[in-house]
Amino acid sequence: MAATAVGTEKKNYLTALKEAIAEEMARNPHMICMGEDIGALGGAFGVTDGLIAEYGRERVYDMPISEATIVGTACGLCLNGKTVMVEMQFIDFISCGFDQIVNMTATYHYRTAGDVSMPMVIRGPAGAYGGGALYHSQMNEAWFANSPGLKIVCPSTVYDAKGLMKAALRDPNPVIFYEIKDLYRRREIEEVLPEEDYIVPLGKARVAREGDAITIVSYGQNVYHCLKAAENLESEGYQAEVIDIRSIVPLDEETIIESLKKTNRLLVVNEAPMTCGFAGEILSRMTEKAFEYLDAPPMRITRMDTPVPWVKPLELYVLPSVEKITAGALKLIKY
Amino acid sequence: MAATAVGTEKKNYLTALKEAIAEEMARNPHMICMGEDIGALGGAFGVTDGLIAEYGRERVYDMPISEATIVGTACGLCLNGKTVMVEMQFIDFISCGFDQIVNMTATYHYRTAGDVSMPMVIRGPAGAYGGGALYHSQMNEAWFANSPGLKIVCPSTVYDAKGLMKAALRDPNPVIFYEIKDLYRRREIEEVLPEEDYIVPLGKARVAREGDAITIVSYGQNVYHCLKAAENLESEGYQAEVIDIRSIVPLDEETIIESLKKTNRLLVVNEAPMTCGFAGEILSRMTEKAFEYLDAPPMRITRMDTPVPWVKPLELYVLPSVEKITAGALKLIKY
Amino acid sequence: MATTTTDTDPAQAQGTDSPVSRPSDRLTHDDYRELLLQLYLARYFDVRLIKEKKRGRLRGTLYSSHNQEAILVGSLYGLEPMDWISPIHRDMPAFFLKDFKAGWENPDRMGMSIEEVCSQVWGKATSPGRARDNWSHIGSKAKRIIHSTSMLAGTIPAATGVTLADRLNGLNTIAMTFNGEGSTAQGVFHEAINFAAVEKLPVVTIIENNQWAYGTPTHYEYALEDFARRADGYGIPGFVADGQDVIDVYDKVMMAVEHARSGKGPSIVECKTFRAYGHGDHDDDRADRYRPEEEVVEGRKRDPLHVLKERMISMGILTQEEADKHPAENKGAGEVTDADFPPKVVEYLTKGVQFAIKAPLPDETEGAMWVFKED
Amino acid sequence: MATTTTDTDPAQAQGTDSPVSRPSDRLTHDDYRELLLQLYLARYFDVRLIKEKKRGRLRGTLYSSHNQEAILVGSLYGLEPMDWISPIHRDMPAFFLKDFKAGWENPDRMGMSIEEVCSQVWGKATSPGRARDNWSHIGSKAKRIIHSTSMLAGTIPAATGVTLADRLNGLNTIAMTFNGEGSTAQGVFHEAINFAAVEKLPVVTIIENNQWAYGTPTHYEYALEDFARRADGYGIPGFVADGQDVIDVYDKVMMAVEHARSGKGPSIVECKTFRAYGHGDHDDDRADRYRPEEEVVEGRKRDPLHVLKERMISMGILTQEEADKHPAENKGAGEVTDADFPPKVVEYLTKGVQFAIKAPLPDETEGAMWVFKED
Ligand SMILES: Cc1ncc(C[n+]2csc(CCOP(=O)(O)OP(=O)(O)O)c2C)c(N)n1
Ligand SMILES: Cc1ncc(C[n+]2csc(CCOP(=O)(O)OP(=O)(O)O)c2C)c(N)n1
Ligand SMILES: [Mg+2]
Ligand SMILES: [Mg+2]
Repeated sequence: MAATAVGTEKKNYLTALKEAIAEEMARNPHMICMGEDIGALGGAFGVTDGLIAEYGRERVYDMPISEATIVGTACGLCLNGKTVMVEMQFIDFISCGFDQIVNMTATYHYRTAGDVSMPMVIRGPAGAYGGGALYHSQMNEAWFANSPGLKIVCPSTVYDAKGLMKAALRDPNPVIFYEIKDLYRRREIEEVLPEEDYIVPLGKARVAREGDAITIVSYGQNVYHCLKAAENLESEGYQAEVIDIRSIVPLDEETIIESLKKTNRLLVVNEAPMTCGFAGEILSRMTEKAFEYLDAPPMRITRMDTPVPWVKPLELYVLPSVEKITAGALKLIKY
Repeated sequence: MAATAVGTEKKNYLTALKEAIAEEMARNPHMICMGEDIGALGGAFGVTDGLIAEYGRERVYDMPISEATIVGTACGLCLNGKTVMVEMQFIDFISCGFDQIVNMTATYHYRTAGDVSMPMVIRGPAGAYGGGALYHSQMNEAWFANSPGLKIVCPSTVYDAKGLMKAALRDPNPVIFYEIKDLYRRREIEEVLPEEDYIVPLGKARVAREGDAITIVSYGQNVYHCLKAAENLESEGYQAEVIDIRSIVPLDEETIIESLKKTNRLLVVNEAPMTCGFAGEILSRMTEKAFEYLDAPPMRITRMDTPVPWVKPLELYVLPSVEKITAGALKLIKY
Repeated sequence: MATTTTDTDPAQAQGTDSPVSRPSDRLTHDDYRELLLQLYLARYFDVRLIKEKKRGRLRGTLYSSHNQEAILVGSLYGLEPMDWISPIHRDMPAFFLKDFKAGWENPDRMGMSIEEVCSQVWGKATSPGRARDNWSHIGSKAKRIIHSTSMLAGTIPAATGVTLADRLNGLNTIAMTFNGEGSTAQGVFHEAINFAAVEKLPVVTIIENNQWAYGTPTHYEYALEDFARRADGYGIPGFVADGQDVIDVYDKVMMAVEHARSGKGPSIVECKTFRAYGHGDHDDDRADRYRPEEEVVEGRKRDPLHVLKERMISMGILTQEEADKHPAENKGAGEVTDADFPPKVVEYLTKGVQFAIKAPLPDETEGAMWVFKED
Repeated sequence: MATTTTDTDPAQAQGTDSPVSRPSDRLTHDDYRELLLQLYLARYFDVRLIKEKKRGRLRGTLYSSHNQEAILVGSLYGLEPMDWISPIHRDMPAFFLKDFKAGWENPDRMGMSIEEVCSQVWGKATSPGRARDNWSHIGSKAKRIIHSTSMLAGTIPAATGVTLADRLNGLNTIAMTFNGEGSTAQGVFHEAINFAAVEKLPVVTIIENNQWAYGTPTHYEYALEDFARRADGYGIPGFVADGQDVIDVYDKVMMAVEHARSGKGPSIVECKTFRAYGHGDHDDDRADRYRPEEEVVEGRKRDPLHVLKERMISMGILTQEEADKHPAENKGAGEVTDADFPPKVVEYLTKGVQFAIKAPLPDETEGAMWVFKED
């Protein structure tokens, strides 16, 4: 049943993820999937649709609502030679398995001086803008970025969704994979995917739009806000370069630095809370490493330091928007 | 039994914390203490020594080894009018109560539009340099700084330990309180404390040393490394200003900006992992807000992005040191 | 040390040798009529929301309590006004049914008004939480309703905390938490029940065992015949109730409540029931992927409205004619109409809905407010 | 569905009506002698480390296993080489006692060598984890020993995982986790046991119930007479063993092991014992704050070495004279000397200690290595 890309049909972000997981299951007989309701239901969003029919409970586990033990069991499986895909029904629930991730799994390779590796991908629907409120909207990648031993990924395109998922599932390290649920079925971003097997390597950014007036760095859904803002800027006569980092850990610093060499202006956009978020990390690294190229104070546009409120106007108020990005970029350009 | 400061006797950091808690217990009949082994034992380090004798199990609870439920029960107590001091036996174990902190407690005031406040202090021994290895050395404040609704504090002096603890216990918001266990009984920092009741307000930094050549910002045990580095710098003819922020959230930005106006150089030192740590947050805020005063790229010296290894040479290798700070500061000064 | 039972004999359940008497023996005919009305209210609330949702007037997910109403109604009925409750996603009616006995319109009763609940559902500024979080994540400090997060079982520790505070203040209250059987797999469930058992805290844990946790059947959730047996592992009583029978629920819950109120500590009441629809309304069309149709037909056979009416008829409290006057029972949300409900019920709910529809949205700037309390 | 017992009668424990037979009936006189030697080894390891620590040659905290050795020795004795174990802070001897039967010096045995264990204690590069984490946070993929973190009960999920992988690979192994009774209050204990019960995973949970969790007595930890009853709440067997009697431990653990090995799933074995010293060596002088002296005297009365010797004498395996030759039993770490132990035991340990002392420290730059695996 492993889906074979037809090569002409446009596919959505969800399908890309689904295909990546299904193809890796077919490719790697030691790969196991675990999560809540991922069997007969196929997961809350259908990402694991069809796997149980193909592989049965030998390799696909509907788990009790026990995030800590789902991760911990996956850790034991990895210790004993398996590769595990763990689905968090929403990435928000990762907080319930937090200790098993940051203390048990992330450090295993370190603690054992390389004896034990943890080929585990913990993935789940993430991100705001959809009215999911406090507990179905989080981007909590900063917790994990501050916990050494974890790779972190967040694709914004259909191509990257598939390629990064495959790379993550082949990586010998634990990877936290943020899927932007608002993009799962977004029509405008559908793409024709290559028929052949491909990966998008972790740690390589993508230049989503070229320009010379300002470098706007982002990932996930915010990339589209940045691209729209870039159109606004274009209508004012400025070409913004938009970089989608794709990988949070490891970060492709070179691509950003190269861009700053020509634009001399940095704006980072991120829907996670500001304080200790990854936007700040990019700012810090660039002020440390590209200070000489900066002609204006680098700026970040993030969620305010608030939870994500439920009701639309409130939600949008605290999040980055095309307007806020456009205004911020203009301020920087005119600095 | 509430200790009354004698006014001439020098006290250590541990005693300051102990007195603060005891005095607040006496002052606030609605204050409860919860934690593992905090009763007859008086806690792993003795911070709650004597409380059970004075107040009994009505107000001092030896809890089962259930960090999530300790925090969650405290949350229920706060919801119902109590003030709660929660002891984590080591701050590292906070990961086991993570969800109850970031999702339940931190957001309670927000979710209820101000109806419910959470006067809770979660405190515990923290920090590296003592051979505690991966799980008895953490500074994990960045997780909480990225989780809106929590205040975060970390005193480095005996005076501040007492004053900040009292302020935290009177604050209507949840506060994560990092006690530097390596300072608990350090003789060199003992101080005579005021006899009268005092607090050190949250959100006010302390200038630990004045200077004009560079601003070195830090907190916790690293403050002493910075002060030693400042002595090294002095011997080379440079006066470093050392700022101990004391409060991580909220951060006193003004004091840092004021300092940068005269020094034009920023070095932030922090023993937590680099990526998404609070050192980067300070860097970001200052490049955003004080870019014009910066004559050199701001720099941070942090733990490498590794866990804290056990054996001394390894541990020191990954952590900030006087040597690294001195060298970094000189590089900035000479930039 | 624990007295546990899976039996319906309360004397045995309580481990006494008093003659068989049930808490429900003390219910008057008026109580029965009130219980029936409350079942209608809970049902009508659910079908009304299903309709409003279908008409596109609501956002968020609706987790239907259809077919499970007897659990909420029977559990809440014996509580005292000052008792605490903690409902979760499938328990929306609990917010207004709490302390309903005190008078539907009584502004002082210790439950939410229907206007408040509807305001929350519609996301309006008149919601007690100003609609900052969604649907069932509502609560009230004053009315003693604990605000949940999405993280299942996450309020059980808070329930231990509020009762501990009351005990310290000299109040003999209990806290009742509602939980799906699937949620009990969370670590914090264990931690909190264990601590409540140690401290003999008056926490009554209601398990709404509707046989499914989203798409996962109970045999993948736990390995027990009767979930109530989990209580044995904590040394506390575990009761099993017929979740379709409001009187049996009342009986078992009241045993748990009396156990708690008399200082003996926590207990678990498993109410066996069946989820009528999909997990949430988004799942209605997908639930047949994992749930055989026969099971659904079987599981919906004993409508709690029907079960109570039968009881009342056999007890002579209701005539068949009266019972047939408002035949809401055994009808799906799509079939049932307002005419199937007592007018009082329809009116009450309609008032709430209309209030909510007209109520203002919160101002966008509220999004940045109340992160911290300024002192 | 579960067969549980607090009784020492194995026939009843297994719910069969076979004639009373115990797993230990199959032990030979050589087995008994080996068990006695292993008890000596565990005891000597502990007192030797206590002494080395007092002499200031060790860093970190020593959590003495004194008086609790019968649990480790009896539990490990019946395991197969390919079985997994997960020891925690108080179980240091377990690392080398695993598969000890295969020959103390056998390099292929599926346990750690004494050189490896001592290297870990001394923090040397020759430790299997190159001393990156401390003391009991050691392990070996090859030897099938799970590496723990400090977070109590945190390896039980991993134990479910390794057995699941083995099952998928067609290996009939079990995993045995060791836990203090206090650790069981952690949520993850519940989650993992519950999942193991659902999946019938061969996970044997040994509870070393030494009556204290640091400064907290059991009545503040849980509300059960016998902790083993916690198993009832999961529908799995719970056994109670006399933790001072290596043979009773062996019997109960082997019932659990056989239950697991035959595909019936997990179980819990509570071994009742008493912590001889402070929680850790830093606590030795403070433990009298919370622990009455009488309790300590009482709790240390039945030294496992003594209990086994008595058994062996009564069975004619040991003479009184032989028993008195190495009188390590009933002596505190401060009183006992090398002469109280069989020379073989002292030699074995001494070799390990000397190896460790001479071994090199890891290079400081290793601190930054192995955060990620480069592929
Ligand atoms: C910690 C956590 N994990 C996962 C979820 C997602 N989730 C929401 S409801 C649900 C199923 C709940 O089943 P059950 O407890 O039986 O309640 P029911 O919906 O059947 O009433 C799941 C998995 C969640 N809300 N919280
Ligand atoms: C999650 C967690 N919380 C707290 C601690 C601190 N701690 C270490 S050992 C211990 C007591 C353990 O008691 P028990 O499980 O009975 O084992 P024992 O020490 O008695 O063998 C505590 C509280 C910890 N290691 N992990
Ligand atoms: Mg359910
Ligand atoms: Mg113990």
